[in-house]
Amino acid sequence: MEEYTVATIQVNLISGRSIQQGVAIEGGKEKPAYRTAAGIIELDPSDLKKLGAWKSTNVRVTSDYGNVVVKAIETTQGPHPGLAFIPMGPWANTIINPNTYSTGMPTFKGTPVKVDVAINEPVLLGIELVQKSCGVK
Amino acid sequence: METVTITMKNPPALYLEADNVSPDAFAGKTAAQIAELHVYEGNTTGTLGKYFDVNGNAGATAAETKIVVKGDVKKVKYLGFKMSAGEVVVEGSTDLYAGAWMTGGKMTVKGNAEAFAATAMKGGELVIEGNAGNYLGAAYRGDWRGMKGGKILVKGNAGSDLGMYMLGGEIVVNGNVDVHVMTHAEGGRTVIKGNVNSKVGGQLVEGTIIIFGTLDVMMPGYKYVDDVELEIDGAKATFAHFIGDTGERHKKKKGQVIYGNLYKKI
Amino acid sequence: MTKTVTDVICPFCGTLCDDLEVVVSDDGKQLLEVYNACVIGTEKFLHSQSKDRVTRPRLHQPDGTWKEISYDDAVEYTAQMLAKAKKPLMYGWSSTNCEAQSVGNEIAEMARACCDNTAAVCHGTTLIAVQDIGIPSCTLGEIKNRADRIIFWGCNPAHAHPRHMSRYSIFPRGFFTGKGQMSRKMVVVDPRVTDTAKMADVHLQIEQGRDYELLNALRVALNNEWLPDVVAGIPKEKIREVADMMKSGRFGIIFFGMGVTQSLSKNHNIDEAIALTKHLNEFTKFSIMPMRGHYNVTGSGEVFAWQFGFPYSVDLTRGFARYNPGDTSSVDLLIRGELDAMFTIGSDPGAHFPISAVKHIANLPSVCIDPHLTPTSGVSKLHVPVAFNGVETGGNCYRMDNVPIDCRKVVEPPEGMLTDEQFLIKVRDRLKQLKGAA
Amino acid sequence: MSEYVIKNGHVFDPVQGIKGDKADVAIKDGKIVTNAGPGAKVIDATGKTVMAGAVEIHAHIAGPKVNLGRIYRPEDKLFTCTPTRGMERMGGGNSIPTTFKTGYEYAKMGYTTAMEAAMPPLFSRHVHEEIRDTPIIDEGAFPVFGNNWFVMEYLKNHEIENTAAYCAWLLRATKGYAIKVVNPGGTEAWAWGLNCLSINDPVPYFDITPAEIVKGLIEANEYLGLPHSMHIHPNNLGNPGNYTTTLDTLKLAEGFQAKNKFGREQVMHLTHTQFHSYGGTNWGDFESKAKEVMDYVNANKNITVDTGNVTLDETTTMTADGPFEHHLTELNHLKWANCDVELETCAGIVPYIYSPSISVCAIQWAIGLELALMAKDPMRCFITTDHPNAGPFTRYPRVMKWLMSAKAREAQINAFKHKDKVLSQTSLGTLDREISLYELAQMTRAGPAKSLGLASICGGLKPGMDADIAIYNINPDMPIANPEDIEKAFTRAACVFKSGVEVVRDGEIVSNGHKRTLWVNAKVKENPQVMRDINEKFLKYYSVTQANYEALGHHFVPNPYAIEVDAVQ
Repeated sequence: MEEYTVATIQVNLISGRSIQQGVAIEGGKEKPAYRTAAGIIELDPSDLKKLGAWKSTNVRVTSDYGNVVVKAIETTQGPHPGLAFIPMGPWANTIINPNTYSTGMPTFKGTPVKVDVAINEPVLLGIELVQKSCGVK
Repeated sequence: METVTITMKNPPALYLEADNVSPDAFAGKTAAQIAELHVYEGNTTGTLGKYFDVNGNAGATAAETKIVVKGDVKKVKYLGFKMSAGEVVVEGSTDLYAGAWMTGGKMTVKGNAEAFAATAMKGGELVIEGNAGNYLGAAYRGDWRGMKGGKILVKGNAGSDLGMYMLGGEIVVNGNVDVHVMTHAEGGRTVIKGNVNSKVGGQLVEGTIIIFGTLDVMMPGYKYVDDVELEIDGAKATFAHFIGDTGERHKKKKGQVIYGNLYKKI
Repeated sequence: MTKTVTDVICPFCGTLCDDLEVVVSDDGKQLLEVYNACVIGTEKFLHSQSKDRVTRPRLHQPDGTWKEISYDDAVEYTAQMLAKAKKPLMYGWSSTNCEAQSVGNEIAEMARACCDNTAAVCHGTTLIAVQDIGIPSCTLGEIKNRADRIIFWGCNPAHAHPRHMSRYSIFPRGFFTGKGQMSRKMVVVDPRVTDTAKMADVHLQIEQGRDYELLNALRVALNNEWLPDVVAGIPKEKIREVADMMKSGRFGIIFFGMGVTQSLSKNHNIDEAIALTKHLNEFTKFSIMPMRGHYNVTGSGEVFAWQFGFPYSVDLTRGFARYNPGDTSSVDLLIRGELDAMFTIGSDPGAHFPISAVKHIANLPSVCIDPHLTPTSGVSKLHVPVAFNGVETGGNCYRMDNVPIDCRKVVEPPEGMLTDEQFLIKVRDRLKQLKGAA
Repeated sequence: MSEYVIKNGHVFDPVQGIKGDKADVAIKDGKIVTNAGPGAKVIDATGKTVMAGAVEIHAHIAGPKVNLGRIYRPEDKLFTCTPTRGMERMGGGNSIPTTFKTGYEYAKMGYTTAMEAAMPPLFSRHVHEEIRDTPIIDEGAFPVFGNNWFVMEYLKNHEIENTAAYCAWLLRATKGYAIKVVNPGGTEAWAWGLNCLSINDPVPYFDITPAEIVKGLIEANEYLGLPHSMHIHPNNLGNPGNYTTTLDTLKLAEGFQAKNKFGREQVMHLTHTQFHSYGGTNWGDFESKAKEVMDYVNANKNITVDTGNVTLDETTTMTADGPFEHHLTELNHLKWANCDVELETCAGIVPYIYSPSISVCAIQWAIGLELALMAKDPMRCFITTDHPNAGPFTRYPRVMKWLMSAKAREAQINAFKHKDKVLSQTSLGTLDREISLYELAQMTRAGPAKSLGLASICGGLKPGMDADIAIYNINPDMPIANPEDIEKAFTRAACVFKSGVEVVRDGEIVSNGHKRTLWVNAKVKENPQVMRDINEKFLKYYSVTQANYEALGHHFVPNPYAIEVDAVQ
């Protein structure tokens, strides 16, 4: 197995739509397919390298507002070094900046986050994640 | 000047709208009558007396009435709403719309004031000894007629969208300011003694912004002209003088284009 | 034997495609095939047929299980909750028809509630900008027939509005655009090299969060004024080139999305984009249009506006309508702890609000009306499944350009299921009794 | 349905020529009857004025641009919103009231029928949803035709029959009432940022002139024999010196005769004439040409007009005249909204403040009043504010005060900052005419009803007509001491009936009535070519399918009143 050093990287997080996320929410948010589509973080190859993570390893993404485990994948809409993308949904919304600047609109795009490899931690299902965060069974 | 002191005794479960807490609404009333004035918690209507102890009678007119607000009013909105004269002193922190639509008199908030303080202010004076929230001295949504006159002093920091659509008057912030200052303004002056984030003076038609601290990103619509010596509140200093927003429309006076002015301390 | 329903409207995104063909079983109970829709639209129609679908209201039990109850019990629970609440929020409305929205407004008026739609986390900041500076726009057919300059700013139709480019904006051959794509120049502004950006003549890979500066720089360029060497990561030469490209067209359009409405500056980004559009009308003809998300979020804004005067974030608690995002907007109301009940319909704040806001929903008496299982239903006390609007019931909807289109019913809902409107009418009538009694 | 008899009121009814004599008006089954039965409820109107319900011939009260106005002007609602009260839903807004407030305010002033003056066909569902939510008053809507691709292509070759067949199809598809023309050709030109400022400016690409469009639509209108005439907002609105364009436009009606079974006599209705009666070459030498325009109108029976009175308020301008609104925002720099509509039309919106301290606004105010005061035939000149363009319709009582009282006009003139300009640039100061109650009934009831082809249904108190009746606290036997009393009386009627239902009592809403949507169902003989053309345009150029365009189900028009027209001959 090839040597690699695990590091923490700092990136600027944005969230937004992807067609896979769109299909998954219509397919059912209780299904694993939703997690596969939106429980991910798209990173630039250079950032993946810095992180020292293989494609499709689980990572913990942490911001001032919370942290969440998602699967790190190589971006299909890059290059965008220093920028990370989590499709809109509960995973992104666990860590984005809720500040509305009194406009009603949270800051879904542009949250500084740090990413750590978390190979052994599970990515929760969408509904499961929200219920857990809210202390609801 | 008669003084009415209201003290929070039963804090609301939700938030309280106290737009009747103004010298204008109190004027000519006894403590008992003032206690009967309406306040609103969600969709329920109550009396001021249900939530506050009321002591002292008001003066005959707003100008002769001073209101002192004691106790925890962090969840009370609209204190000093539409006041035209007299005085309001809030001893702690308060919520949204402190002194909103005020046209005269003096309001002092010894703690912090949340967003929309002095919305569409026309005159008088608002002093916030703590921090101010977003949209301080800004216009109401959709209105191109923002702060027209009066003076606002913030001893702490202020939030974003300060002085949006400002037409006149002055805002002074001793601390730092977040993004967006005097957007769309067509007059008035803002002095920032501390630092300010980006987006300053965007779409500014006319007006003056003076910055003592740092400004992280200057709008591309601001063009350096020269260095000038300015005296602000007795303090002399040299400032880099910019004009803008050069992307925006501007009036002409005697063939001369009138730009907005931004001064940044060197 | 099967039959084909034509001119079907797709109830997914604001593109509101109205040319779908759906094959249904002869008894009209089963939906078999969907033609002309994008993958998302197709999935929406087909998922309505899933066997594991919840078809009766369910009460959330403390142990996490759900207790099935009748629609009448669900009506009673909902009406009682709204009757008792001092400051309920009735949120969502974007995935249901205008008829249901109208009944909802009657309920909100009686309950003196706050009402809001998904613009709150989508194009609400666009509405604020429109209120500050206006909006020169047009219908999508105008783009198809005339537009030769297409700018996608902070939006990614290839993913979010899959048929937009083929139906309206890039490929169609219109009356004055006979060469289709060949007669158009396409500019994309996005911090990522999106699948939309890959198709563009020019892609400005902007520094995230600096849209306001770049839009301002384009206006500075239009005025032939001095520019810094680089703005938002884009060299000034490129900025002047794009400004000239915009000016030189006969009919231009800026489409924008969440990239600007949800990034720092929010409403100001749109404000400056609209100012740029207005500015361009001094040189040529230019329009601007928000890429609205939910298929009927626009309709919700329209109904709110003609009935209450404001397009979203309306506060009726004082008995009359008030509006001021920051005070009356859902996310602020939740995070500030201003509410004592939550009513959700036709949307999923549990998935699309910041978690700090969702935690408040979980702590309130709450009802969630949604055909799907969602994070919102997962944290609500009562979940009321209903028929799929646009699939199992029709009703009016508004496209992203405000064009009204009457949705079609293509199949019957499962036995005994109510539509949004039917359920809301029962709640309204019960609430009337409760308020009358009070 | 209950019976009523309104006793001892002073009745003003141009339809029967009753000029204030004491008379009883009886109501049965929603209609006016000669005698009510013994059980009839008696309404004592002693010392009061009784008229038919008023008819609004031109206002922008429902549809996409009206609602965009609401959406983008929260400040128009600030501190104006009213709570639910008995029958009344919440309301709000000054210049662009919500639908509920719109219905209530009209009813409280004694208006019972109103026409939405510009319906973009593609948005007809929206217009009808708002009409449905506007209580009490009967409403119709005018689809716009003056920049429609079909119309321009047919009229380029003077194909009147095809134009008529298309108009009939569109009226049916949109549940429309009449043929409306706004800035003919100019709005299509605006799609390229251009305009047509005279009736002879060619329309880009379409190779036709505004004059040809106007004449052709007059012919198509009379070919069909529609209840209303071609209803026009001409080219060159709002510009100094535009009265020549207006006269050129009016002259296009020469030689045309009204052909219809509704008793309508005009072939052209010129709307908001105030905006089209300007002299001068710029805002400096801006002056009134009301006399020139009204001299022509007075001399030509085949024309009716409405005034478009400026009310000196902050308001919201909105029109299908897209290029004008762009021109306006360049002048006042206030927020501009615009929407170009594929193949059909456009709309623009800009807030505007008619300030008494600005001479141009004061002159505009005077011109509107001059027009009405110079009208020789009150049956052909109607009072409007082109709501909300020259002012909100809620100001009608104030306009009536100015028209009925020279004293009130003088007071306003003296209050202007530029009184001298008003006196030098207009002739208002020399006009001492005071509109009588009978003339007012002509200008706001019988006249507009006749012009709309509704003379047998509303606008009068003749037995057999709908029982739309307004009772006002005005005693014609008493001299009016204070002009303000006129405004007060017309602001809140003492009592209003709509189709025999008492909807207003002492100025308060007591019933939401059961409003109707008026539309015109014109039958023409099969026209395969036109249907082919329609089919082709939808396949190639529209962004919706023809089937979805034509779908306008019962839920949009729950209570329709179709006026049948047979042009199959």
